[in-house]
Amino acid sequence: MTGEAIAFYVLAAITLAAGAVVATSPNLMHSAVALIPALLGVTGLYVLLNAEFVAGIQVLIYAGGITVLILFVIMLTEGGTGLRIRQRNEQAAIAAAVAAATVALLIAVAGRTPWAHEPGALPSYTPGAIGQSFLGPNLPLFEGTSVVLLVALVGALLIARKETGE
Amino acid sequence: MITLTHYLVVSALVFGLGLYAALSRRNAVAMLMGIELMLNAANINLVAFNKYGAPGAMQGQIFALIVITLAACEAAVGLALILAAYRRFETTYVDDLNLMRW
Amino acid sequence: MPWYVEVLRAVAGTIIIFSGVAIVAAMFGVLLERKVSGWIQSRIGPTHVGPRGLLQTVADTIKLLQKEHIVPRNADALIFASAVVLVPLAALLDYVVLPFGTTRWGPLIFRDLNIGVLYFAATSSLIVVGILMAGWGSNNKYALLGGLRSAAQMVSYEIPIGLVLITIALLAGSLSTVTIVTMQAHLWFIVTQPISFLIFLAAATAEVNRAPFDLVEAESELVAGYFSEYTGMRFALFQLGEYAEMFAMAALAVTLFLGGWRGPVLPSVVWFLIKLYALVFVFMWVRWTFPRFRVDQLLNFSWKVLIPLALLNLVGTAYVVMVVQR
Amino acid sequence: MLLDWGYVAIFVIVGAGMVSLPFAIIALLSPRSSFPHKLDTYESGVEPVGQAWSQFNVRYYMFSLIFVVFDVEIIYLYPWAVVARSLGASAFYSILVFLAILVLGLAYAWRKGALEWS
Repeated sequence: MTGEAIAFYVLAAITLAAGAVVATSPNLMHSAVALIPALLGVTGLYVLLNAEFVAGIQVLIYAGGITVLILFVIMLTEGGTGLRIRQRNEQAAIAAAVAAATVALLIAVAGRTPWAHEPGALPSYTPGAIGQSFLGPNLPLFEGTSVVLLVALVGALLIARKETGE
Repeated sequence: MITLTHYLVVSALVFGLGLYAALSRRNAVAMLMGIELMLNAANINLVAFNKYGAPGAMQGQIFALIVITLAACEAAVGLALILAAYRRFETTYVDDLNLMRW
Repeated sequence: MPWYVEVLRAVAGTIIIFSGVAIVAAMFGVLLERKVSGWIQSRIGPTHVGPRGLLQTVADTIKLLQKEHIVPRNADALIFASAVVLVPLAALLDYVVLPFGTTRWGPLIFRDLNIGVLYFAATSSLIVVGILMAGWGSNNKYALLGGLRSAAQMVSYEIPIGLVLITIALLAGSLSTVTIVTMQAHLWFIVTQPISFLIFLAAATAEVNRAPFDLVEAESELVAGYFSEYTGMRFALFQLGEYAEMFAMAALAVTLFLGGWRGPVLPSVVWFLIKLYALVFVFMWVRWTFPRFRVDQLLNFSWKVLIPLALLNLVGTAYVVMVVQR
Repeated sequence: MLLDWGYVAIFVIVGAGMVSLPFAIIALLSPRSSFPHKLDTYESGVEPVGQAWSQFNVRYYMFSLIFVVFDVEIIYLYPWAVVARSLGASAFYSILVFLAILVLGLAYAWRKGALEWS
């Protein structure tokens, strides 16, 4: 087994184990904290796929930003860990069945499709290539995201603001 | 040798976990965490396809960046909604938020 | 090289960096802090242990090792325990990309990652999560309030730091820290980017929760902030994380603005350490001179002063680099 | 390139071990007493009142919300910064538009008082 294979299996195991805690833990706070190793595991997979820039962004945005947001909201709303409250709804069994069926379908499709199995050579310096692309052919995408972010900011501020009228 | 299929299988499993969380959780924040897992699964696919499918172009990684951006927007707006709902109904459990039901 | 040699090199490098940071940053840093504060307040500081009090922190560490470690009854034991590993580890991860000097075989750095400064920003953003976990896990009002304040403060100051990093990356045309130092062969970036340097210093002070931005552990209001409930060695680990992060920020400032290891006559590592300690001294000087900000002043300072200033500076730099210099 | 990250992986593993090392030492050295109040939550020596896990002001959330949006904006500047030198004037104006939209967001938040600690 090569080092890459060992790293892959370890990272996949971390991601999946932490993901399972996120999905099933009755303690909301534990779910949110388990999100961090899950995201870091995915980061490791990106690195294995030579996407180191995306990996850096993943840690910066997901682990350092979105998780903080989620932790804040749990602290703001629950006032506890949610342990006293039932966390799963009546559809849990159906949900499990649906999720299992989806996974089976995806794996079956992935297994049967004849992929080109040869990994190609990525540009040696990914941030540079991404920058070239963003300011070249993907310029509308680049400007578009900033508009999307502006809209999201305005919307979120409007919603989260304390209504003073009531 | 790790092939594309390995990554796709992991991604499918992460997606399944996320889907299960999104469907079975009562708490809106926990559902949101499930959605984040699903988005991550999609991202693994995008980056893996970039390496194995079209290594010359960077489209896969760029798409992953866009997905991360949208995930951040979704979290910001979604959590703001949850907070607003909490302020009004004092609960974040989606089946208690049943004002629209008749 | 065969793989086991690489593994051995990595393990050895890690051990050297960890013990180096623990001794140079945490132990000597704490002592220096006490000496400097004593000097500023016209006291003499610790004198009893060892020659001129040099062994004071060693004695403190031995004392802390003998303390019982207590997990409060109401705490969330799992989160409580993992936070104490996450914070120092995240702080120490910064050191992977910091170049300490240069040798005949190339720069003295653990690994020159090509996303260098982005990696630094990413790992230090993990500290916020660790602090929130510590605050929540303790189930203590002071700790939780300290953790929340700290998180709000640290995230606010991450933005100006990010903007400064981008400005420097723009000048150097690279994210790699070694390349950034190489680009300063003729002119240190502090000369061309004095505003960036000041923004970085201010934001770094806030990012590591030091006075005048130390609301997080305002002793008079919040006891010790997010680590109120941590005892003995766990407390020491948080201190290690804090000092490691402070030294990492100072080292990054040296790398970005002060030409890294460059300097005449003396060996490169010595130059690096001189610059590093000069900046650390500035941090300490500021801490013992200025009074504490109020929380609203603190956040205003970041969002209404530093960020607009950093943005303007970035646009100006971009104009010079992309339009004038072409 | 993977070699670089292999080093980082070893740094994390060995580092986590070294950070946990003190715990092994305290397990051997530290005293244990069974005084019950020792495990109480610290509240300046008074009996703790209620749980700490209660609700907090929404303003903490507001700041982290603005932070996440800006953080995401910033990540797009990293790839630009790396290649800026080779791009030239037209790319400068496209980045100017990008930054202008960012400033618009900041101005909106400022105007709406989302940057006030009230």
